[in-house]
Amino acid sequence: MTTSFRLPDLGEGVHEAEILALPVVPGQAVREGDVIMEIETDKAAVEIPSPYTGTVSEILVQVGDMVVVGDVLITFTSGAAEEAAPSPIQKNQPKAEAAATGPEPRQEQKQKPVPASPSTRRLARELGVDLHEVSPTGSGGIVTREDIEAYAGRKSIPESPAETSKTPPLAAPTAIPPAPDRTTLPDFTKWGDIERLPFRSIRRATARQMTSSWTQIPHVHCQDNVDITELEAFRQKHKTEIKAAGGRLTMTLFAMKAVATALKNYPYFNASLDLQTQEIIIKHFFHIGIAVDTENGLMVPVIRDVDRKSIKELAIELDGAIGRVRAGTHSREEMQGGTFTITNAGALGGSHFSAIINHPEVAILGLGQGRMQPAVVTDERGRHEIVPRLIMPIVLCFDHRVVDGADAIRFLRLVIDALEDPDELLITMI
Amino acid sequence: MAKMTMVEALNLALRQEMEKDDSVVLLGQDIGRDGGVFRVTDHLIDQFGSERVIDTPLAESAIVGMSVGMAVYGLKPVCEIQFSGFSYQNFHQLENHAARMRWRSQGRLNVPMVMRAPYGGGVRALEHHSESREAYWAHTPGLKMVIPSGPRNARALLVSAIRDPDPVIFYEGKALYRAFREEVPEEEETLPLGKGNIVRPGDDLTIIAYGAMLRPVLEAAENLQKKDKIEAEVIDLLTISPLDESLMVASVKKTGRAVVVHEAPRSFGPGAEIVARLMEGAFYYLEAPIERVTGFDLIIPYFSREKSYIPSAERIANAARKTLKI
Amino acid sequence: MGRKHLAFKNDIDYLSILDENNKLDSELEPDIPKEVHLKIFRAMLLGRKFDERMLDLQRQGRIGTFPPIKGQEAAQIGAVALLRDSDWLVPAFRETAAELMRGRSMESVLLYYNGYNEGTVIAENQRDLPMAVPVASQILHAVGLGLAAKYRKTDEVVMTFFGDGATSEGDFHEALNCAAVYQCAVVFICQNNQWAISVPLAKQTHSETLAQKALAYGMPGIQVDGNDILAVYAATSEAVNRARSGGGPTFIECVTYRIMMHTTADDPKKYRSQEEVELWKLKDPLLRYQKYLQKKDILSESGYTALQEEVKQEIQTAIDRAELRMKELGDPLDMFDHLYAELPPHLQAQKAELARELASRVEENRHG
Amino acid sequence: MVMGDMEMNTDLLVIGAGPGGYGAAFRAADLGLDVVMVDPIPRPGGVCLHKGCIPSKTLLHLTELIIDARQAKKMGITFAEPQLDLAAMRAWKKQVIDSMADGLVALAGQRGILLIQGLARFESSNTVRLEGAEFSRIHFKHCIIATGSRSLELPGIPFSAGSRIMNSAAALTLPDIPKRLLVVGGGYVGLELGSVYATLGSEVTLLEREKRLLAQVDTDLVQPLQRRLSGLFAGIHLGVEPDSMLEHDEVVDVGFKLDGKMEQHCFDRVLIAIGRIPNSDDLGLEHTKVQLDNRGFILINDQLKTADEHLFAVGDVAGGVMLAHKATREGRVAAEVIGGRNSGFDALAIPAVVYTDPQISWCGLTEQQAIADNVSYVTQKFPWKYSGRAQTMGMTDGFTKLLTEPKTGRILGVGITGRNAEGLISEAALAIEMGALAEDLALTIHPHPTLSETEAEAAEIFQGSPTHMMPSPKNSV
Repeated sequence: MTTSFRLPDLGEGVHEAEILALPVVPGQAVREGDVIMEIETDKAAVEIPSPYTGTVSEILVQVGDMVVVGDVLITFTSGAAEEAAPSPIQKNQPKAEAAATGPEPRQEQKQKPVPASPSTRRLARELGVDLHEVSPTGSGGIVTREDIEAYAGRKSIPESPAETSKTPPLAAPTAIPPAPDRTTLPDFTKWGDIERLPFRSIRRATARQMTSSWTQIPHVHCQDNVDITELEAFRQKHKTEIKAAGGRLTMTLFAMKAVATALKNYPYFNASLDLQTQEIIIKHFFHIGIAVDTENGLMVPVIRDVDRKSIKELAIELDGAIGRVRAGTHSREEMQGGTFTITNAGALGGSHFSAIINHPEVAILGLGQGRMQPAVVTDERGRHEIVPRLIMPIVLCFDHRVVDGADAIRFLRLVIDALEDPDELLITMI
Repeated sequence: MAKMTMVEALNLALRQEMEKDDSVVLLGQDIGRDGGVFRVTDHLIDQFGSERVIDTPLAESAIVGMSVGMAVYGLKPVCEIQFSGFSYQNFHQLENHAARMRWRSQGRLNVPMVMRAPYGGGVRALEHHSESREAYWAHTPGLKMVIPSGPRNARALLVSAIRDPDPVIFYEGKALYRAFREEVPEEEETLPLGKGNIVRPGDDLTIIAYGAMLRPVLEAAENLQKKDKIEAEVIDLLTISPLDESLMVASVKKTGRAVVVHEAPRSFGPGAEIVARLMEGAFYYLEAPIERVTGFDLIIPYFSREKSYIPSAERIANAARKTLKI
Repeated sequence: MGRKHLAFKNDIDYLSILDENNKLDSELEPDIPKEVHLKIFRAMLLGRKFDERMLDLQRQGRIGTFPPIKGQEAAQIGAVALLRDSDWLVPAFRETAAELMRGRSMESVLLYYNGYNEGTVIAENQRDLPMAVPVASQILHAVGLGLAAKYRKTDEVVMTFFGDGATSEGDFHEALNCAAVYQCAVVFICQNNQWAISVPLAKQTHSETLAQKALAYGMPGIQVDGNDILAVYAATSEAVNRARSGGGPTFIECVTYRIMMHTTADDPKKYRSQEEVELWKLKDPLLRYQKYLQKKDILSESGYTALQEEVKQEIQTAIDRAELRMKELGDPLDMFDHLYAELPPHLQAQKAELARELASRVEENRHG
Repeated sequence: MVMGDMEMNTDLLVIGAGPGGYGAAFRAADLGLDVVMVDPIPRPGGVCLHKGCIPSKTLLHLTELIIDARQAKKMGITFAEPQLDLAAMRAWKKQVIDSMADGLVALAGQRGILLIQGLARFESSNTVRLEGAEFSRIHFKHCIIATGSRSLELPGIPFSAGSRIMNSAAALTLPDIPKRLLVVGGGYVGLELGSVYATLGSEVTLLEREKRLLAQVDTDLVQPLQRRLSGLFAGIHLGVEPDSMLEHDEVVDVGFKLDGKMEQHCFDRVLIAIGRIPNSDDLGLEHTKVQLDNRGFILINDQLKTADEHLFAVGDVAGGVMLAHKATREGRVAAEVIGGRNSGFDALAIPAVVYTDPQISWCGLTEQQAIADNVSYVTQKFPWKYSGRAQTMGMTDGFTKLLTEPKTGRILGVGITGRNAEGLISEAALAIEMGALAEDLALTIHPHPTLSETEAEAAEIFQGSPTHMMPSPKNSV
């Protein structure tokens, strides 16, 4: 019999992908685990291993296609009865329905029935558990309710279609309906040559993410300046040894540490808002995303447990991450799980700007370029004088639904103090 | 609550009103033994006898003319014209008398009658059986024009119509008679005449319709939501005259766009009045010209072609898209 | 098989008791109490005098167009005289005399012909319908009333008037047919005054009589000399008694004549000869009745003069009151009243619109 | 309707109001679906209630009384020969049917299900056209086809009302008690109705083309019944089928070969009970994507879904064993699937009962099936002559048989022959569905004296030590 391979649910709200490569051809025999295609999702490029052993009978997609979870990509001729995608997704996909053929014969004669009570069998069916896979604990090899539940617990099971259809995935970007585009664009060719490029994958993901964030979250921006004269001196002093260790000592690193400390003091900045349950989710881990500009567009690798790592460790880890995202060799996982994001426009020469929160996070910190500026300094005797200092613009954008301005100021103050006084920073780091 | 077709719901309304009030009498062709050609009065003669469920000679003018007399006497006649296509033979009785008695007698006499008639196409009926001419009655001062869109509101509106002190023309969409069933409570339910309903809230545009057109309109609204992410607000007028102007205007002020749908021919049809009211009430809020999706200015064709004449969900959805393009 | 004459349970009679030469058929003479005679005569006289006076008023431009009734007094009063207060009268538009006898005020008549809605108001105690202009349409209302009265199990009788022209209308047919089918208590009084505006009876129908149409509906029908008050009275009392006792409807054709024009806006000379009119003037119902009463010593010479004076006065007071009333009436905004039990929003808006316009008019007048 | 077509829209249309149909309709309504059910018979119940199971069991109950009364003679009580009042018997049967049918009408009404009398034919995968109903057309989101089956005719001999050649439905109307009745077909219908008429006084001859009765039942289970019937029937001819059949006003002439030579026999009536065929031919299924097998059964998967995604089929028309209780379950499963539940038909044991005297019932695996599929099994047989209860009733020629898995003793199938086998089989069905072991059955205390003990004792045989018979040395422990 033929089996269709559908784009599996890759989790994390990923619902579509672009086909990057198709190393197999119709008629080709593949073994389970062989790479049959390479796809790029919103989050990363992934290689897809074949779930079956069999022969490729038909390839229904081409390189460059955008495909949606549940779409049939390749069909195999094999003995495999099971379909790749769990049934709920097929249900939501008209294409899948179309692909489905006539009724298969009744199961009865297929395999020897597994001993289990009718109610147990019903439970198994609803949890999508194949009784043959479950190891029985009942007398004389009878499968019990508990066996099913245990098995289901191990392998995370999609809910039955009845439930899934009820609860729309609010967190998923798709949940935000883009306002109907009522503006028809003029014909630009009237004024000169144009080029039409596909609006897809990372570009599109960014667009969707930003739209949802901007339309959903009431943003508030706190601008300020940081006197990083001392910190810069400190950086110059230590950057060679860090370089030796295989990292780059950047302002971003100091900001990460300062932010980690601030997040500990103000946990509401390390949170997410769950509108469905009407709850604020406070995260007890501090994974900070760093906005990286790549040729494919904006990418945000996440550095885990910033609070528990030394500047040096972070420097090395961050440098590696940046290298991977620019090369496109990063994994999906390292792009996930951030609790706060830092974006540093300084390197590119940007100064004052505002940033959009990386939903579902609740705040983002932006750093501008440090420039020598005249500053008024007051000495201990209270005398003022104007001296050149290295001043860095800094901006904190936060979700006013979750935190208030006062806290934001305090949060920002904490960060600024840390950055203005390296010793302070070093102390809080410990 | 029991599930009922519109036919059963109307029957329930008549039965309960007759039980409550002995001044309610029915008259019309074939409404007795036969229970009406659509069975709306089925079995009422068994319960109330031929003095209250009166089979009349084949004479539309007599049915309405006698109703006027009975109403003046103090009864509440509910007469059935077998098909609205034949109600032109009693036009003058409504226009010259039913609509004017209260006014001519300066309130001394009134005509609390209801004229029920099936209207509209979509059931592959023969000619003269599929017209939608509600505009005639809506255009006649002194009459009220009511058109329900489903079993439950049909029942509630008929009860209100019977109790209304003025003559009410009550059109029943043939296509709705048995089209679907709804929970209709046994206990009494009424709906105020002259008040419409928002049956589906939305922000992108307002679709105004009534009677049998509600079904294609709601289907269109679904498709607009699914395919175009367009949220259409749907207004079910329920009463064509007097119009629920404030409801329509408020909605269009909110959405800025409107599509008006009816089965009746376009020119001088209810849509013309509805659009005019919207221009008067919401002109400065409009973001696009108002669209009308209606029957064409033709005699409704014999049934092999009627599907193309009657507004379809697709035509309605396209009109909606058109208003949103601007 | 074969062919045979079909007999119907009803035949069509012609009834005349007091002919134009005042010959009396005492066999058939109805026994009418003195006071009733006087009541009837007074009503006929009032009808005649009021009609004449209205014509003057119209000529003076003090009222608008109206349809005179002159010559049809007996055909109307002879019939309504038999109604009780609990009975119903459903008139057409040329039954002013009958309406007055039923209690309609002369003011209301004057108001109506002066273009005031108040002119179709029915008095609280009165069970009549306002006059109906669309020919024959009112006949069905009478049947409806009869059907209702039957459902309520009362002995009320409904009497409806219409002209010879109305018998060509569909509603006439539908009404008589339904009344017969339901056997309700309706008396149909046809004022056969020979002319429907310019169309003579001969062009209205090819039947020898209008009364015979009753046969087709299976109801009794009779043709009477409509200018013979005794004949109209006798035939109607028979019909009313039949109806009241559950015997069903009757159709009475009163053969009379429209001495005057259709309405004051019409010129009969255009379509009928003066000779014909003169011929009918000789059959005048009022004069005939007056002689009869005098011969029976019910009405004395002096009594007649007094009565004339009384009636004249009554009319004058009515006219004065009407003209006074008209000064009070006439707020245009009243036109919005009584269309519906409750004025719907769009009409409230329109009423306000008119109010504003009127206000501004007043302004203009003040300034210029 | 005088003018035009009345159309109706519904979530679920159920065609056929038999046990499959109303099972589906009721379940669907309980799941909140808008349901319309169409059937040519005014009240629900289908063949089962109106001309099948229920009327036949009503008659079989009466004949059982007669049999017991006769049986009582050797126990010391003698009844007079029964007086038959056919009219009264028909009335009794009608009253039973009416009360059940009215009950179903009420249940449908309370669930808001619309019952329409009429014939439905598909116009497309979403619409049917109705014949003889107030509605002309129904549009549906899903449809469950539960049109059941009808009696198979002998080639060239169509059934007609009032004919002396009857199908089971006609025979159940009890037109008269024919002196000589020929029953063609040794399936359960032929045997049940044959017994009824034989007990009521007909001289019954039975022809079965197979070499044995009740072909699908294990031979050992049939033996006791066959012994009994050979006494009750005038003749049972196996491997014989009618070659000619000619109906006259008073009689039917039938020709068939007995041991090679053609014979002509004369009967007052003939009952044809040679099987049933699915009602799938006149449904307009050609306008849908539904696929049929070569015998006309609708192809479905274990969710009762046909090849057409909108259409489901349950009961006889969908093949499998043609039994009411199987149809009902299928109907409920189909309704649940349509209602969005992840349901499926996975019954291991569909019990079957032959209501003859003695009765035969079985469920799960049969021996002949086990052999066919070469499933390894062992049997435990407990003869009823060892059952106290059977003794008290004088019903000792019967037995209870278990088929068990050799190693574990898991119960795979059960067969019972004897009085009240109908009541005993349910415990067996439960045991199989629960995946119970012979031990479970043996350790479950059964009341004494009852026939149910025979199941426990059969299970004890597997344990190697039955109480009321001697263990056979080989599997004693």
